[in-house]
Amino acid sequence: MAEEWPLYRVIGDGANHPDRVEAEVAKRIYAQMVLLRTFDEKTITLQRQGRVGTFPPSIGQEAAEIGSAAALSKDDWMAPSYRDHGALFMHGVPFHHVVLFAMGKGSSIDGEAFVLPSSIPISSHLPHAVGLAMACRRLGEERVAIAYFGDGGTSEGDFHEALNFAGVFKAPVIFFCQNNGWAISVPVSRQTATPTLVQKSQAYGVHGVRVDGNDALACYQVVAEARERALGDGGPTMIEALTYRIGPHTTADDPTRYRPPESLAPWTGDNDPLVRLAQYLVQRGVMTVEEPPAIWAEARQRVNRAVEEALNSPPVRKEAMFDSVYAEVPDALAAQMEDLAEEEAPDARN
Amino acid sequence: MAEEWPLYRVIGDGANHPDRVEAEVAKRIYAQMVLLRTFDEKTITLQRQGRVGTFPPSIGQEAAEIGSAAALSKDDWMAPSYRDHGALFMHGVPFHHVVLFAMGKGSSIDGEAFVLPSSIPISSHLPHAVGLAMACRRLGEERVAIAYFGDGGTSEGDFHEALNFAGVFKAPVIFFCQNNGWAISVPVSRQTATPTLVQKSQAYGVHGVRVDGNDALACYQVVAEARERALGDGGPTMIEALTYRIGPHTTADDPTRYRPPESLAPWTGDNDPLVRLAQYLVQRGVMTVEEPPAIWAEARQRVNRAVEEALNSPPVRKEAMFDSVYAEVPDALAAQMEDLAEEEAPDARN
Amino acid sequence: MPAINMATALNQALGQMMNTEPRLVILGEDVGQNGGVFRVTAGLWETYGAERVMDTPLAESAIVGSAIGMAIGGLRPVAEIQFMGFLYPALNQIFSHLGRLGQRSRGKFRVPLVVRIPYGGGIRAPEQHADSAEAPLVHTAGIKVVVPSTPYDAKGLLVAAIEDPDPVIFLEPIRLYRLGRAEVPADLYRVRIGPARLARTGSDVSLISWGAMTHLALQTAEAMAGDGVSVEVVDLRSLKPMDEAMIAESVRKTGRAVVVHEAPRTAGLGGEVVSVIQEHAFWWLKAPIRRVAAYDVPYPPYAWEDVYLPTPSRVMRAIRQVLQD
Amino acid sequence: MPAINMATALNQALGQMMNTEPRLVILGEDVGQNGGVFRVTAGLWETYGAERVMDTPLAESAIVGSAIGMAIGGLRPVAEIQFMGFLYPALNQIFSHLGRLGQRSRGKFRVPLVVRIPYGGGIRAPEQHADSAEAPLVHTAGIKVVVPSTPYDAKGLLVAAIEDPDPVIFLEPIRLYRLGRAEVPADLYRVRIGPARLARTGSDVSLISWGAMTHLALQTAEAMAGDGVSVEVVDLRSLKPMDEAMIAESVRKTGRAVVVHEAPRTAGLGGEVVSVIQEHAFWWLKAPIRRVAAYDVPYPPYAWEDVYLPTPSRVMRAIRQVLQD
Ligand SMILES: Cc1ncc(C[n+]2csc(CCOP(=O)(O)OP(=O)(O)O)c2C)c(N)n1
Ligand SMILES: Cc1ncc(C[n+]2csc(CCOP(=O)(O)OP(=O)(O)O)c2C)c(N)n1
Ligand SMILES: [Mg+2]
Ligand SMILES: [Mg+2]
Repeated sequence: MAEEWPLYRVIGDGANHPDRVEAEVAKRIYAQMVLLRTFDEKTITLQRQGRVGTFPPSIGQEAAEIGSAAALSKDDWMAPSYRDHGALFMHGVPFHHVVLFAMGKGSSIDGEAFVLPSSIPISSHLPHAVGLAMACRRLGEERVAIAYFGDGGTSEGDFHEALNFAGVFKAPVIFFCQNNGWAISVPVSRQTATPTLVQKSQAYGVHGVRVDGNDALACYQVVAEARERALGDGGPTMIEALTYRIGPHTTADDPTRYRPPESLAPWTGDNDPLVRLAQYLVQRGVMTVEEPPAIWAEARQRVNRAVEEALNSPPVRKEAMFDSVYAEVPDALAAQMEDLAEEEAPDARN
Repeated sequence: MAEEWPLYRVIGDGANHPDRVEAEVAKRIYAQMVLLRTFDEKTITLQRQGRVGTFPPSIGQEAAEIGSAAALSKDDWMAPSYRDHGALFMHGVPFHHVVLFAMGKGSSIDGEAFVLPSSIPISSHLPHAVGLAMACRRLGEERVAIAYFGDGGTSEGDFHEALNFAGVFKAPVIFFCQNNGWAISVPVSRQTATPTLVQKSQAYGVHGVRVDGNDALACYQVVAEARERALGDGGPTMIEALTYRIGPHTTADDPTRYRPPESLAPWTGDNDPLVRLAQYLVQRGVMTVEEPPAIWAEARQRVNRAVEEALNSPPVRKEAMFDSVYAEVPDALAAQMEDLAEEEAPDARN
Repeated sequence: MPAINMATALNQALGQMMNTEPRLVILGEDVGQNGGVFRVTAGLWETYGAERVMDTPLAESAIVGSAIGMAIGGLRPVAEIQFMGFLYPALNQIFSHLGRLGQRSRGKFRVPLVVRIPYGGGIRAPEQHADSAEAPLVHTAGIKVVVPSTPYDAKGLLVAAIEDPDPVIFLEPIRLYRLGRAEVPADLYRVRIGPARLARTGSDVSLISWGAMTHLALQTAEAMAGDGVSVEVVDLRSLKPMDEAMIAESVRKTGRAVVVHEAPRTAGLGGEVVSVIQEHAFWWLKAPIRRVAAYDVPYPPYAWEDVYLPTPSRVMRAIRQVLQD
Repeated sequence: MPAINMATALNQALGQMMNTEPRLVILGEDVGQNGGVFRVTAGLWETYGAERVMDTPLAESAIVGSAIGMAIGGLRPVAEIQFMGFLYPALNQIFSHLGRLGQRSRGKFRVPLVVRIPYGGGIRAPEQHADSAEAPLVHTAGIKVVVPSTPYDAKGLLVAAIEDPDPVIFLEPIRLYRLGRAEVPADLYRVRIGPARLARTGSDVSLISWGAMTHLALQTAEAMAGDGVSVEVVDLRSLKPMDEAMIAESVRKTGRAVVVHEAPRTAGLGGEVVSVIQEHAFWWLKAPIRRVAAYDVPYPPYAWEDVYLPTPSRVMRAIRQVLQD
């Protein structure tokens, strides 16, 4: 079955699809991948210092995160999971809001971006993406919706119901599954008895594509193609991006309990998605060997600036948790706000 | 895709599998199918007379119901849906309890049979069957579990989660899906975008079989084979039995609202599962043309007797609704039983 | 004004709103050509087509979940769940998302979704077709929950629910769909979500109820009037937000209260009503408040239904008790 | 007796029961090699193997649903749901089946299943990892619901839950897993499901709570003792069945009561407790009962957690209020 689903590849030895990514776009993807890696590493440090809460890094998954999101139009709807910080800022969420979110100060979706608040319950946002896509079509808008989720997410009932709905209604939606090998401590081989995840698309009459998730340009291209399919009324696409979670599930997780460090080898070094893309871009002649260090330095600066901005942001107003629960505050809730106001406690902690 | 899943057939023109059903068994299957048809018709009448509540007949599906259940061992676990009265009594539930159940007087599972109470929420019993099967294996028992459900049932999240679990744990379980063309008013073509239901098995590494659901002997054989597979540690099987709901969804349903009477043509007359089996058995020489009338008469007698017994059964004891909610009645519940006892209302109505 | 039953009133509300609000779409199981198992969407598919009246696959989580997406994406979806007991597969969408998206998006997104649910028992339905799970819904922050008990309120509340910028769970007492007719304006009108309805004035005891139990309450009140007991009946109508002021006012007047609901007693919504009374009318109370509810056992097969649900005699006993206390 | 924390006490109960009860199996997400995200099943996979300590696919409905099947099939399953908020996809199994199968099978089948669920807030967890949804569970007929607040009760109640012939939802306050140690017998023992625990005796007011709020209650009681206020603390411990007798007895003594819980106030379990007091101790009440609960908004991101959940100052204010009333 796995043979029926060859990995879509653009860069490196096994390339089986021509590179159709413009040089400018490819470079932007690389820079954003560097930014994401830098952000993750910085946030892990902040977490260790107790300045942000539990954090799920996406180290190792930058190609999938950024490559895929880069192929979207700014108008497309995105329904991300908790790990998709890269996709968030790639899709227009102001960078420092992503940091604020990691600090427990609120939603990940400020700004103008068409991004839902990151979904915490696994796969429960997939039906939202289907509904958004159906709304776009009904309203005659030239937009698609994309949902991000993991390998573990394919086991939930909502995955099934969402893909089946998408198939039946031919919704212009993209299901982007990052198969990073693990759902916390459970390897994908114990998540499902099938050799691939993408083959599940066949249960729904949904187009399926399996892509090298560490090949940023391939990730870009499969999403671009899925968008066109969706906009051309060709229906939904499920993409399985094969990648690897290099780091812990979250900063609260200790992966040495369940996997040997050797398991990282095939996914790091020359196979690190950042290294792969950099080498390829240099080889293709769109980037010089001098550029990456500058890009890294710039990323560090941006991250530090954003972190500083976030750390210096004022404490949250305690009443803000009541804001926008309803369009209009009902009486009983207003009484509770008064009760809160009586609290002598200072504003909520950071 | 449909071509990849040819219909397993034993009787009639398109037969593609040899008949391996013993003559005695085949005759018993026929007699029970007649009993089921007779029961359904009688119960519809009783419903019209206001003597039983809403009733879901399985007219047209007798081959699938009875053929499949006939292949089980009495020790196997059965998790039926609301429509599977035939499978119930075939698996050992005393016939008159099935009638009592239709009369709203209680559970469908009295007697010694290894049958769960019929599941009402669609597909929610599929995980139970998986767990039962896992328990059998863990306890070293030579038993399998079977779950009955419909085409609509394949859209629920629980279908997905159950089949995925079964695949991962290689549970000795059989998923028997009666594709009767309709989920109330929704045709299977709007239930899913796939041409078959059985192909969904591929999403789970579960063995899949598509059977002519109006061929009782084929239904028998595919279940017998699935049992052997399960007991031989070959894992779960999903069976799609292609049949048709000749009657209304329930006695509360009016199918003329959503389907033309002509749609019945391919499934009735010579294609009626009872007619098909009778003709074949006569042709095979295991039944004479004189036998069917006697079998029908005997069925009518049994049904009338059971109905009489059920109608004459005493009214339910009102306290019985408290029975066996817990192994031991908690204090607060005991107080409520006393409150009920104070009620001057007569015992609950029939 | 023509006299119509509740099912027709709801059908009218939907049809008229479909007509005036082009963003309105309906989705659910059998809501299209079949017009819904209770015929509440009858005729809409014929008029507005399958693009706006969508028969969905049999999957409640996706019905509510996709409708959340549609609502955020600019539509005005009205989702139907076929029976209250079949909302349970969708509870993750309700508990995890429906009421949280406003706060979680800091007001950037609102979810103007209506989920219609036939609700409650009393019609000899098959097992698990008669649940009353309002309490868990009312416990859920960020949503609204309403339940009409008259054709007039049914139409007016449904229009208000569809126009509400926030998610509304709309419970429809199955027993009342076709129980009697009442005059209902032919035009569109709104019944505000929040205020309760004083269904009957009285001075000796306050009966507080909602849905089909309001009929039981009124029936009991009528019966007891003959015995010289004056019963006031408050029909909550909006369960969340709840009209605490009217509840308090009524009990301050009567000094005695009985709450009636169809759901099992323990941790049912009756406890909330008791607490509200306690907090706002304690000093006026002349006797402990009583709850009349279904027993704390699973909803039994219908042969038991009449004694499982509150009966007139249990409500009367409770009233006599609070009068004697 | 060694002093251990609640997580260790639970781990001990599971290990010792695995040892004595061969039909016991454990299933859930990450319960195997990883030992559970809170390490409550640590070491069991190593000792008892993957056949008895089963890492499952990420699917809560199938976890609870298959465990129901296992329980009927003769095993003694203990299922773990990773966080309370992730029980929601399994609520259909709980509401539709778990508590109904005894009655629906007329006692032919019992479902001796334990569902363990880390529960509640207070540890700066990510969004939606801190819910307290006990009320809907307690509303469900046919199941039991317990929540320990000490290591001793944790071990004893878990053993009792595993041995119980009926389904038990076992809530584990996340905040208490590692909050302090207490002496716990090394051997197996049981704490009966049902009776509450008188956590502190007092005479002026009864504080009724469960889970992590019991610590808040005790802390507040201690602080107010300095002001000469004598606070009695009842730790419910078993939410269903609930120890109505002890609640009544305490309030009959003190004449005043405050209920504290982490879940949102409206339709929370506080209403049930208020009703129980009302029904059994009305004539002893000197003031309205007060509820201190989370506000009726979705559980906010953790920057707000400290003011969202009941604080010592809110509990004190409520106590002062009932004393003044
Ligand atoms: C419904 C639900 N169940 C459990 C969890 C706890 N949980 C958080 S992440 C995770 C593993 C997810 O794995 P996967 O889908 O592969 O995504 P990844 O974390 O690898 O990106 C689990 C079990 C959850 N968030 N939601
Ligand atoms: C979870 C759930 N949703 C909705 C229903 C209402 N309902 C009862 S039967 C049915 C259609 C089922 O169709 P199918 O699965 O094909 O089985 P069939 O009735 O054809 O045997 C529906 C929607 C239900 N029982 N459970
Ligand atoms: Mg993963
Ligand atoms: Mg069907």
